[in-house]
Amino acid sequence: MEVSLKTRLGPIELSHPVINASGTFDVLSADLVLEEDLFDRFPFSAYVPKTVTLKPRRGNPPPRLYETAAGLLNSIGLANAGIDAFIREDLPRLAQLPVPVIASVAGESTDEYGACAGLMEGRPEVAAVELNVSCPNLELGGRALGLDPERTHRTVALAREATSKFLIVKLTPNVTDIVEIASAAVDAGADALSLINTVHGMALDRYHLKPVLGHLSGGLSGPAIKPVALRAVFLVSRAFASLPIIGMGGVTDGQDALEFLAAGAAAVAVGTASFRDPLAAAGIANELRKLMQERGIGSVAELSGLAQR
Amino acid sequence: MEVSLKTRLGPIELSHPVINASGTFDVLSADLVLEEDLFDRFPFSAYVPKTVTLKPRRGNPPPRLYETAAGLLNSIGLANAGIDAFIREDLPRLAQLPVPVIASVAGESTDEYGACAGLMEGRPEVAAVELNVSCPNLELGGRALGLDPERTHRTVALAREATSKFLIVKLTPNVTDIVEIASAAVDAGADALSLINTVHGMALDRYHLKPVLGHLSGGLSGPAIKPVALRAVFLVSRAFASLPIIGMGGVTDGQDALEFLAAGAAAVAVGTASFRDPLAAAGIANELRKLMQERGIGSVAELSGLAQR
Amino acid sequence: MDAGLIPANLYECPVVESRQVGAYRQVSFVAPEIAALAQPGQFMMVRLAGKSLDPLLPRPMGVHDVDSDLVKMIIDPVGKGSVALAGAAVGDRLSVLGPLGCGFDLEGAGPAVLVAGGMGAAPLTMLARALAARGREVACILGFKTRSQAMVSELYRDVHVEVVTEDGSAGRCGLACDLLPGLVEKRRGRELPEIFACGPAEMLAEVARMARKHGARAQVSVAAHMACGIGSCQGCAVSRSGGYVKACTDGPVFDAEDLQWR
Amino acid sequence: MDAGLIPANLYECPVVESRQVGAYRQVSFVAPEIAALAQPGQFMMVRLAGKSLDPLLPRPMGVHDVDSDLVKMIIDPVGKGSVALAGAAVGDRLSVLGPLGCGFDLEGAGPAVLVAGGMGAAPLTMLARALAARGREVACILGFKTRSQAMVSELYRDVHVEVVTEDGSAGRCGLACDLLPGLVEKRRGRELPEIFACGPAEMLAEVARMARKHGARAQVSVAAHMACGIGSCQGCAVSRSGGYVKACTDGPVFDAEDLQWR
Ligand SMILES: Cc1cc2nc3c(=O)[nH]c(=O)nc-3n(C[C@H](O)[C@H](O)[C@H](O)COP(=O)(O)OP(=O)(O)OC[C@H]3O[C@@H](n4cnc5c(N)ncnc54)[C@H](O)[C@@H]3O)c2cc1C
Ligand SMILES: Cc1cc2nc3c(=O)[nH]c(=O)nc-3n(C[C@H](O)[C@H](O)[C@H](O)COP(=O)(O)OP(=O)(O)OC[C@H]3O[C@@H](n4cnc5c(N)ncnc54)[C@H](O)[C@@H]3O)c2cc1C
Ligand SMILES: Cc1cc2nc3c(=O)[nH]c(=O)nc-3n(C[C@H](O)[C@H](O)[C@H](O)COP(=O)(O)O)c2cc1C
Ligand SMILES: Cc1cc2nc3c(=O)[nH]c(=O)nc-3n(C[C@H](O)[C@H](O)[C@H](O)COP(=O)(O)O)c2cc1C
Ligand code: FES
Ligand code: FES
Repeated sequence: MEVSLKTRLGPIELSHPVINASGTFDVLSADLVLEEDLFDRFPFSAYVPKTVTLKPRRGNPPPRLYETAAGLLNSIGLANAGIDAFIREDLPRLAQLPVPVIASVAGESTDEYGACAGLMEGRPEVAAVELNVSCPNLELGGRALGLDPERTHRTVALAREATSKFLIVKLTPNVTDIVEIASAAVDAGADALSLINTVHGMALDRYHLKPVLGHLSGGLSGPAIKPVALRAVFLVSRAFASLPIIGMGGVTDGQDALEFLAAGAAAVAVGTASFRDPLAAAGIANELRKLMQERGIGSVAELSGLAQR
Repeated sequence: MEVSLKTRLGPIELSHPVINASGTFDVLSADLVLEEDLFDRFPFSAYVPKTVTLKPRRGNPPPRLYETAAGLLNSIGLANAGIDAFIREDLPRLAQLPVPVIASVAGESTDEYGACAGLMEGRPEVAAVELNVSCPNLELGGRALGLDPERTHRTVALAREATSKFLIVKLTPNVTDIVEIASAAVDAGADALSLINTVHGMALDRYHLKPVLGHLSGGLSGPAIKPVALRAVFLVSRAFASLPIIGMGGVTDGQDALEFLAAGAAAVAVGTASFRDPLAAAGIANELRKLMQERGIGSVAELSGLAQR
Repeated sequence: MDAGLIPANLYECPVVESRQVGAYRQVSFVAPEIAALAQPGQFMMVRLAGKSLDPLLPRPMGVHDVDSDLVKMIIDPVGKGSVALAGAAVGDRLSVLGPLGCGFDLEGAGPAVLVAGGMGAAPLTMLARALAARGREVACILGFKTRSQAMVSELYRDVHVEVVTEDGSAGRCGLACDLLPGLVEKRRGRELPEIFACGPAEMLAEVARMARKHGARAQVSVAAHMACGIGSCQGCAVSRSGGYVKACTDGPVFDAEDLQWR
Repeated sequence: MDAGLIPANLYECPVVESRQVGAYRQVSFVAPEIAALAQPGQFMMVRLAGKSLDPLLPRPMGVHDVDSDLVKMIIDPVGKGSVALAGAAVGDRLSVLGPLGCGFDLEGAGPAVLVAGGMGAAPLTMLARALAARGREVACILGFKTRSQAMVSELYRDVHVEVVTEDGSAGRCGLACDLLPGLVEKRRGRELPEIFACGPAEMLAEVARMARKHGARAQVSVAAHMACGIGSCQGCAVSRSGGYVKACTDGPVFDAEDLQWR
């Protein structure tokens, strides 16, 4: 049986549904290290660079990583060289990729989100903008903007004004009601949602019994959070039937991708699994095709939202 | 080195810090099945029966369980025979246990919480009452009362009026700010907190790609959620230094118990791990003693909150 | 707290044999106490011993057979837990709690018809032998999807079995239940047979329907997702009129007429 | 998307030997490409091949030695990842990405002093040999907590090593750095030795301090928690004045004077 893996995020056509999760695959670095011409053979159907902010950020003090049961805690703290360096140094090289580039931006204030989105406006290399409103340690008191429906609305509205690009908003699961936050983002003009960013968590050093991360607490990713992510995708996609959703959180094999799509996603993103195997995404897309074949599902459109029907 | 495992929850003295998590160990059933006289040799230092409600509840349709990566999703739905049956049939037998009994109660409305707590008042067999304000599928729209600070306050205040017993309130992690909810519970008169109940999650049947649980979504427990639980214990114990906390969420071995105590708990509860080995708690307490010995920590008081200092 | 508190019926058991039986895996391990006690239809909670959290929980596995000190189970590797157990190699150790649950009631007198679907054939071997030992006439119908599954029927050594496959690749073509009316009809006017069944939910529902129609008693072993196996978690709910019962302690074998069938 | 897209430097490698060396475990596996390319101080990202999610991620492991097609690593089983790797049995397969990172710069000329603490001794064996092969005078100081760790010094076959233990149970009693000033002082007026170090953070800080004091160059291999090993995650941050660098791609070997020491 012929299976088409093609999918779309609004106007953006993707050759298959597997993209990367922001902050987990640095193609410019990986291309130097992996003995594989990544620009020729790219495993993801779109590329999302690490989130950039208006000003450069050093990021949080180490240790920044700790493995937990089937999960990974991180507290990178949006370390990045700033949006100017991104535009000047990275974008020209990323434009050579054979897939669309989705720029991920964040601000240390609501205004900065608008400014960052605006700076992407004139860039033909950028196919879409992803607003990361879900990273902790930004703004006052270290609370992500995306924890609050009003602030989410304000932030997304500002970015919406600043850009005509396809606008994706990436939400945090660390809220009482993710559908309420999703609703605020959609009301304010989001074209699509990415679900989910990491889950708040903490680990102690087994010897010293102090928080192991330099930043004390961090974000949990990987298979451990897959049930949380699947639920978010399912609930939000049920509430906003025609909204494109990029599902992520623990996608590790083709079966996971299949399930996220069935829950209502139009595409899935692979994060932590790329640390097990940097090109895991290629295998995931292949397995997905096989599983769709076995089940007689001919297209992503047919699959997407199956769990809802 | 001599290590004392003794700890206390307010006026209740415990011979060691390992109790069971409500709904995960049914001593009356286990005593029949396990070839071990549980009433003589009881692995937990206190016994928390499954949550009971004013009226009997059938619980949710099966399937009610699904294993995820290092976690377990359940949607039991507070199946129980009702508080009258509990008082009449179970309590007299539980009174024979060699440890204090902590009755876990929930209501389908705020008032019912008060009523349930009141029904425990005259019972000398009951050492403390745990208010489970964190189970989904109760009250209007299936939202747990404990998702909202005002409703938490109202519920706890009603129960506080109804009983002079040591009052423990069990919180859900599925909120934007658990310290805010904890604060509401403490303000309303909680003597102690249990942290955490399960994390919202969902799984799809791998073949049919429909939600696998009869109730669609459920609660995630086990090692997968340990980072979420540790963070909750750490944050709440930092905010309320002298408040006794029962820490739970993925406690599987002595090291886990050590970490929860260091994060600020006065006792830990074992849930999902009892499904790997029904008397796992005994091993956990032994391992805890050994680890404290190795580190030269003489008492639980010395250990509790170490991560904060 | 007590130093070495482990339930007397929780054992760490070395695997001594693992072999493929068509589509299934037969794993044998040393468990003298379970071998001595296990009754047809009882089960065990089994996982690989050790600290690995993947898989996290034990899985319920029927006792397929016992042979002096050995206990045998037959595994259909369909998901994470069963694949892990099927991969247990000789020398690996299993953590086994059991025997658990209520097995089949053997007290009846007349002829017995055993109906199994797929993996359901595993736990019925012991039953067939136990019924025959009590002098009861035993007929077995084993239904499978295909030939590779049907190879498990070879394990019914001394018992005559009728094999049915959905694709006709072994035995007759069809479903196990297709043969049931014939066997019951055959005895019209004589003593009604008692039916014993284990298999997928749809098959059990059909067995229950047929038994009711003919006025025969049917004992069915139901499958349920289980976490604890000892009545602690309430996870293994099975519908009975008016509420749920627990498959692990009230079952897994039930009188078909006591359950609620859709 | 491409059918068989796997990085050319990701290998599945069968384990051919696993043996205890005192407190540590030495594991050897077949990886001809890594054996051919690995430079002293480089590392690999290693996990047990397969789908198990416990542990979830590979761990960075230094290349201890190569022997024709074989690569050897020495593992200190301290936590989940290292215990799992130390448990790899002959025949098990490892997923190995490497060689990775910037190893030691061997281009210097004068004498070399190698200082290792604990597990830090593992990656320096190759370095000692490589420096000697370049005709440089090599002195090694290996510091350990205790005798069982110190047994790893036997793996420095052709190289003379000075062993120090904290409890005096093998070699001299003390810390590795205690011997460093003597070795540097000894050469007062002659060519200053270049220092190469690998070990715990406190030891490296002390090495950096001494090198600065004596005006000697020190190359240090730093430890950091790593998820990707290829510069993707920013998890392996190491403090340098003005910001952080990545241990995995900018290191793990750094000039001590380029880093920020507390
Ligand atoms: C009393 C009792 C006795 C049992 N005895 C045996 C036995 O002797 N041998 C044996 O192999 N199993 C037996 N089982 C079933 C076994 O316990 C597991 O449930 C089964 O192996 C699946 O678990 P898993 O971990 O492999 O799959 P999981 O990863 O837990 O996934 C199981 C889930 O996948 C789905 N699924 C899996 N396979 C299929 C399928 N073929 N068709 C449709 N959906 C499917 C189901 O929805 C199920 O929820 C018994 C169960 C019970 C309750
Ligand atoms: C470039 C590089 C090369 C390396 N080479 C080797 C090598 O050749 N051999 C080797 O064994 N390891 C090596 N390591 C370390 C290794 O990668 C792991 O970090 C180490 O094995 C611990 O991981 P784990 O999974 O066992 O422990 P985890 O479960 O990840 O726990 C590790 C955590 O436990 C704490 N911890 C563990 N042990 C101790 C201890 N003894 N004292 C204090 N705290 C402790 C630490 O806080 C650490 O965060 C190297 C690391 C790097 C960066
Ligand atoms: C090391 C690390 C760094 C991350 N950095 C970012 C980031 O910069 N921006 C962002 O939106 N999400 C970031 N994330 C979150 C991921 O994009 C993703 O939402 C999350 O990890 C869940 O997916 P996974 O389970 O597949 O990893 C990061 C995650 C990890 C593990
Ligand atoms: C099967 C099951 C049933 C549960 N029932 C209850 C309950 O009745 N009342 C309650 O307060 N918590 C209940 N819980 C939550 C546990 O008490 C505990 O808070 C949670 O499982 C986290 O601990 P664990 O990771 O050790 O399991 C239940 C959990 C499980 C897995
Ligand atoms: S499996 Fe836990 S009650 Fe039956
Ligand atoms: S380990 Fe990921 S960037 Fe260094």
